[in-house]
Amino acid sequence: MNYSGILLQLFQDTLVVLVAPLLLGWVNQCRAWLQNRSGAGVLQPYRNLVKLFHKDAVLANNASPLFRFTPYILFACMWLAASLVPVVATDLPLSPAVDVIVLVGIFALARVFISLAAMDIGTSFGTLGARREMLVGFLAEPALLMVFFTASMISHSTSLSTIVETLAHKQFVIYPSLAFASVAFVMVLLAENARIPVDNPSTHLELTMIHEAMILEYSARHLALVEWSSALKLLAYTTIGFALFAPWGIAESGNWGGLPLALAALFAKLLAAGAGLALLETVSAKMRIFRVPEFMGTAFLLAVLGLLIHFLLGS
Amino acid sequence: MPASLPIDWVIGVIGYWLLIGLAGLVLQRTPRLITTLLFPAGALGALIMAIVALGALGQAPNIAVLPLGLPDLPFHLRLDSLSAFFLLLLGAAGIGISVYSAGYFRKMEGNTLGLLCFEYHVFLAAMALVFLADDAYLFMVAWETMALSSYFLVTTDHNVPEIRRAGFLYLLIAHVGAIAILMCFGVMQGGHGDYTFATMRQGHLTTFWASVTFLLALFGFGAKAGILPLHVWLPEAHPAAPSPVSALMSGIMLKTAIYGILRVTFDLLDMQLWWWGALALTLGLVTALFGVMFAAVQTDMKRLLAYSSIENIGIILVGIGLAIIFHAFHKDALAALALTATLYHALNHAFMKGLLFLGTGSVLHATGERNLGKLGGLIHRMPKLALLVLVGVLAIAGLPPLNGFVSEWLLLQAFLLSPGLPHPYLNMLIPIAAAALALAAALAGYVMVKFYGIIFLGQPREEKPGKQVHDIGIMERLGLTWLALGCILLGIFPVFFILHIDYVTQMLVGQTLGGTAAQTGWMWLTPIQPERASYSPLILFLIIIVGVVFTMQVVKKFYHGRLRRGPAWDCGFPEQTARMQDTAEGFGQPIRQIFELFFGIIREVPSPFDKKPHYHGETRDLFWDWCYVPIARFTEKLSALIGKLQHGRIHVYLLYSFVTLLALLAFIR
Amino acid sequence: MANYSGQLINLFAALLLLIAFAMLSQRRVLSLINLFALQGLILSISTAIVAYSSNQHHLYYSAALTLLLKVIFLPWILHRLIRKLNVKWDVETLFNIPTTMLVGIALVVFAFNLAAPISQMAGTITKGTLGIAMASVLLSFLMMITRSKAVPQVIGFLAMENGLFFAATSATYGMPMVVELGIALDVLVGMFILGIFFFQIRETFDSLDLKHMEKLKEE
Amino acid sequence: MEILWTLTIPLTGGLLLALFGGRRFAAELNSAMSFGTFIAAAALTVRVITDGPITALNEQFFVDSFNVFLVALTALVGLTTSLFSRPYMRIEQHHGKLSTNMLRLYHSMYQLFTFTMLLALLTNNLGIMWVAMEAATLTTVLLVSLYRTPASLEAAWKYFILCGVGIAQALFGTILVYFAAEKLLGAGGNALLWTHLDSVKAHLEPTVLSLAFVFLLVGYGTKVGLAPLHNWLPDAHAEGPTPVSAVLSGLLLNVALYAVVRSKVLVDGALGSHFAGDLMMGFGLLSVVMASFFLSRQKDVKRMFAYSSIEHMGLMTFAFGMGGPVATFAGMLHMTVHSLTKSAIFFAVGHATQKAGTQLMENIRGLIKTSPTIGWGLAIGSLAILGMPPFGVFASEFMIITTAMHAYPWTTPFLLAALGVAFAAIFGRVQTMVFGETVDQRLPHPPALVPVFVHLGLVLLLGLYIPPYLAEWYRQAAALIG
Repeated sequence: MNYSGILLQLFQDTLVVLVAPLLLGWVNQCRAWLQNRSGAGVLQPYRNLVKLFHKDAVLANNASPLFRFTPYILFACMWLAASLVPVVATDLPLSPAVDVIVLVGIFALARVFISLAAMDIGTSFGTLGARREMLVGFLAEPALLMVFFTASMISHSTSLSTIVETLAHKQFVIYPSLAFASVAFVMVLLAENARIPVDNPSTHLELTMIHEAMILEYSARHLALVEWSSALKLLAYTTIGFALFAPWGIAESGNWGGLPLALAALFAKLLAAGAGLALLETVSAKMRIFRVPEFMGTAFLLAVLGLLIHFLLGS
Repeated sequence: MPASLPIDWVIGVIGYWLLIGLAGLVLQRTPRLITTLLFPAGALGALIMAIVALGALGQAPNIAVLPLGLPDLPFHLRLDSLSAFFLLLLGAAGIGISVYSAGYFRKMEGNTLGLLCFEYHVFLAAMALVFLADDAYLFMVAWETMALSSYFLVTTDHNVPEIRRAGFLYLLIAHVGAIAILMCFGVMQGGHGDYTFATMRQGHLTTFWASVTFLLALFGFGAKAGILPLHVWLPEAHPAAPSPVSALMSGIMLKTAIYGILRVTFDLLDMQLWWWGALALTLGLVTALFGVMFAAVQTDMKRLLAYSSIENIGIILVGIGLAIIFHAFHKDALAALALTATLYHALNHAFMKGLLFLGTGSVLHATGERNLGKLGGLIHRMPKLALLVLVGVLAIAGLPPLNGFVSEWLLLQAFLLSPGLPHPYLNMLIPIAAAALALAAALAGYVMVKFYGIIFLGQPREEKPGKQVHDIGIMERLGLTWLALGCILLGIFPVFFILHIDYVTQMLVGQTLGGTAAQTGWMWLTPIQPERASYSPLILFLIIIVGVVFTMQVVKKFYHGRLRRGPAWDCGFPEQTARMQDTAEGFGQPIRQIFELFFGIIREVPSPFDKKPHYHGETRDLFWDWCYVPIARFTEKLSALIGKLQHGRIHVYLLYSFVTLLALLAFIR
Repeated sequence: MANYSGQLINLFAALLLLIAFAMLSQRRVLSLINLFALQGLILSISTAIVAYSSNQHHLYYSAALTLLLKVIFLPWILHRLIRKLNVKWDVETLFNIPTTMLVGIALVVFAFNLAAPISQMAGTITKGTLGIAMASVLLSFLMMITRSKAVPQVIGFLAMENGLFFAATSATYGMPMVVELGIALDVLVGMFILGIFFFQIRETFDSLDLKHMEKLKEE
Repeated sequence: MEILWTLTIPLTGGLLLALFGGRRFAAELNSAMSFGTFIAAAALTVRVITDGPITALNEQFFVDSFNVFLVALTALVGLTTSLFSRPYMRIEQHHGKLSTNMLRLYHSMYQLFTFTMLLALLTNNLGIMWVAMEAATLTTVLLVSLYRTPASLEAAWKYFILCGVGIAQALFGTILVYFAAEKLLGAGGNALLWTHLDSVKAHLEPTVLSLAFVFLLVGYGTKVGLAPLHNWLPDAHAEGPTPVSAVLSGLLLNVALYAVVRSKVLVDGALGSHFAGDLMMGFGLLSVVMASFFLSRQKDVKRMFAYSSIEHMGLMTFAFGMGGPVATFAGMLHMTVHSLTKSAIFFAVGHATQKAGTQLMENIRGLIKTSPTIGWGLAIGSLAILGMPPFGVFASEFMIITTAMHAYPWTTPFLLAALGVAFAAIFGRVQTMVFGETVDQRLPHPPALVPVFVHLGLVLLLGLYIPPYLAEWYRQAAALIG
């Protein structure tokens, strides 16, 4: 427990919290450009948050404490998740506390809470959204776990830091299993972050919406926290993706020298990833809700295949 | 002073329970006394049991012989680490359940209550004896007494035909299983009627007979544990029983079967073959997936929990399977890991499922409804209950930082560390198994959201006029709190408990986990090495707390905090009634759709022109049609055939004797 | 004299078997009873001969007993019964007579080679008779199976008793006296009870046909 | 001396009751006589325990540890059944099913039946044993047809003819034994005395003995109720008065099995092979399986329990067939607990049928509601007879099954299936009779349920704790039987 480590941890925590909306903004901006609209600008999410924080909160009459409490838990979980991923540096003091399986667990925790909150008011849309969210979740979770397993089979470890170090700092090897895993991971990412083709964050069309249906009843600060945590979630997933499939440039524990490089690498990757995500969303169309299980099932299958291939070809 | 031996204490507690039971029969006139006195007294016994068992863990096995039983075979009792662990489970969970019962049975009338008190405590005592038995006869006696007492508990309300049917099914399957266990002991016995476990440990069997023994044990104990396809009694019997009884059965009694499997496989048999493990693993996975799938489509809250018990038993069996495989390949460290996960999950399940069943009991008491479709919004009426049940729900959904997650984490670690088994198929099987396990765990989350969301959240789906719903009483709250506390502590301080489980793994596979698990301090759970995998629930818990508090503070600081109440917005939908919420069927619909071919689905959908539209949907358990109905038909056919022999004509009867005589005479020539 | 007596016994044994066959083929109840009486007579005579030839005095008693019981008393009772119940009809058999005869012959063969090794070691002057005894037992068993009315069945039962008795005397110079008495007592009481039965059956079903008594069965 | 008392008391009782059997005090007299018999039997038992096997009346009677426990059991069950029959018969009379003469017949025959049972057990002479067995049939056959209903007549007729024919085969077997024995022991009485036969059994002629055993097995086996010779049994049990059913399946079957086992000992000695044992195992297994399948389609409660008796007799025969200390021990224990439990069940069933006014099970409902003692008696008794611990039946089944699994594994699947089916059959029906709602009238006389719970208490005791002297008995007997 050296001070530099703690400092680095704090630095990363603040970093992720601040950067998260930016990534969201960047993705939306890219989408706007791709659909040749001018777009609201990269900073729009921040403006939204500020606006929401200034509004009066309106709570449904029969909202229980659980409903009010949930946004904070959500925010805490996502923040924790994002700050535990080696975004800029590995071997942070907190990283041994949590390995990939726990990470999946944290996401599940957040999901369960938001779904419960959605059911709390007892509106038709809320329960509908909760059901769909859980549907997506119970298929996405094992797929994500399998992706992690593939990586940890390679690095004989479930702690992200070790994974990153083995993948980044050993000589470069091509793992075909990782290829499968990466595809699966992207699909999971799309589903979990309520992106097209699984969900559309920017409509309130009751036939299709999942995430939006759950948070319909939230307003003002609660809504702000929810939005923010979904931004954090997106960031967390993206950085996990980097850690697994593009771990280059992440700094060793506690050497500040590597930090600027790491930051540069991070932002570069984020730019690329955001653009890629936007591209994906633009070229693909929203699918029927009934098709979602098939989509997720494919992801799950791919992940398991990756694992099997790892066993077949050996590590 | 010999009485200081732990085993004497345990025997004392058993006797004490039996006395309480008899007292219950005596005090039938005064039900108040039974609830206010006897059940708390039983809880006290459970407490002593738990403490003694905790102390006995890791001590040298101590033995007692009672002058009862068969002439050549007095009752042998033995308290070793394995028994001690399960006795601890029994005691710890029993405390909460007994305290709760003290409140729950308040309104029952005298003679039924006295009888119930008797059966209840006999049930407890029988389970304790099962863990303690050291010879086949005592084991079987305790085993069947357990089945019998629980049968009478299940049929407490025997005027309902369904309940009678459930009890019959339960006892029948239990009895057939018991006969299988009997045979398994028959194989292992030393001959000349020597049925002590001691001789069985000495005895050496050929591979074939060892396998026969294992399969018989798996069948026999599986019938009690509810392993596929012997699970059918479970979703019938658990809802039928009064809720504390369901809690006992699901939380503790199912574990006696696990205990039996472990005892026979690792202690009595002197060899383990890898394919036993593979078999157990596959069975466990199928059971787990099947259980959770069916749980997701249930509309009766206690049935839902019963199916979830099937799932958890499946998970436990998976752990046992892994342990057998590893042990068969002499990877004892991994075997210890898998076994620890198994035992830990057993302990967790006792707490979580006890908590949830008791919770449903309170809901039942308050609303008189078991059907999810008629519940809802109880979080406003019974906030305390809602909070306590929420803990159980999160725990059984396998979410960090609660206890359900710890055991699943350990189990997944065991899977991850498994490669390099000298058997290619196994290496293929194991990742798939891991995937299936992950799927089951994730589905458990779905199920639990359904369970909690539909019972406690939203608006009441059916208002019962004049039915005043009130929150739980003090005794109920105490019992539930104890169990909830258990869930939290087990979740946050796993290392402490694992250090105790080590004695068991040491005894069964000669390896421990704690040594490595606690290597970097009691806060960190590291199965093998810190850089391979580590998990610190406490820190996680603290961070989340800190995160929440910090966020709240910040928000409070920078935010004006104005708050208005209003009607729900719901996309500006004009008017909305409670009937518009998702029903239990609705919530289960996606699962029904995805796994359609596993369910026997019967639906009657009203036509648009119905005056009184009526929807009826039900999902049947296909195993009825696959195994049980055919067996029943076959038996009927056969008995019809044999019945023809009793023909009624005396000449035919004479002919039988005549032919028999001639046949025998011809036979001896 | 001894050898003559031996031959005589064998002769009577043969007669016994012959009567057994006759009963098997007989249709009329009255003549069945007479045959039964005849059988008893032959039995007692042969017993007497055995007693004489191997001066076993208690055999005289049992001969006398047989004479009393099976030649005089039982037939008398039977006669009275059928007069009271006036059942003089023909006994229709379940299988037709020739088949029964064939089966009977097969039985005799079977019984003989079953008894062959044993009769070698028989210490008595009446070697071959054990087989005959067994054969007559089996034949009366067959008769009980084939008769559809109550009275003939009982007669078959008594005939079986005769066969057994013959086996006892011929193979072993008779059982101990006390046993003989006991058996006789049983037969007597049994006959009484049967008599009671006939009347009860008669008044309940107003017929002695056994096809009325096929109600108790698994349906 | 005690032997004489044990025999004379029931005999005189029979004669007395033949005179006064119709009077009002007849039932009490009956019980008193049975009580006297029980006392005498108890004294005899004590005597035998203290100074070993005894013979009496120049060896005509012989008591060893094998038959003495059966004597005690017979006397005990005889006593309790007489106690039960007192109110039962009163109620029957009250229902107008019985005339005074019938009652007289019943009482005197009851005593004579006890006498024949005890004679068959106590005598040392195989011939007398045969006579007693036949006499047992004769005494009970009129009891079976006591009600004079067509069904009861039919049952009695079948009982008489089948058992008579069977027993005739047994006589042939006895003659063959005598035939084989007289060469060694000389003509005259001694050649049929069990003690003498037992001493020379090694030298008996094997071929004759094996032939004899076939006849004896078929003969006495018919009375034991071994499939496929069992057909008289369910009819007789179902149609006779319930006390008679109780003693039939509680005592008669035991005594018949006793006869079979005695002859098995001789044959084993002569052949020195497992021939007899194999035959008995075969019959036993067949009976168990067939009975259990018959069980699953019964409508009449007494008939059902009659089949269950067949099943259990099969189990005992199987056990004795297996031989060896454990199995034989188990067989005898099973004899004891079965007759206790089964008679208790018949007591409960008797009153239950009187309450419901029918023997059809679908018309008997909710006994626990209306008369808890009868209901619980029936429920516990059935669970005990189904081999549920902690009752004694389980103890013996435990030993039988484990031994079978050890020695003859191939038999156990049949046992498993049979026991499972039997459990489903009996328990499923008993449950509906005991539980649930009902509308029933009370009985005109208070039922006597003390016997029921005395028996069940004993059975429970035997399941948890077998007194050492009893165990010692069984062990000696097992040693005798081998």
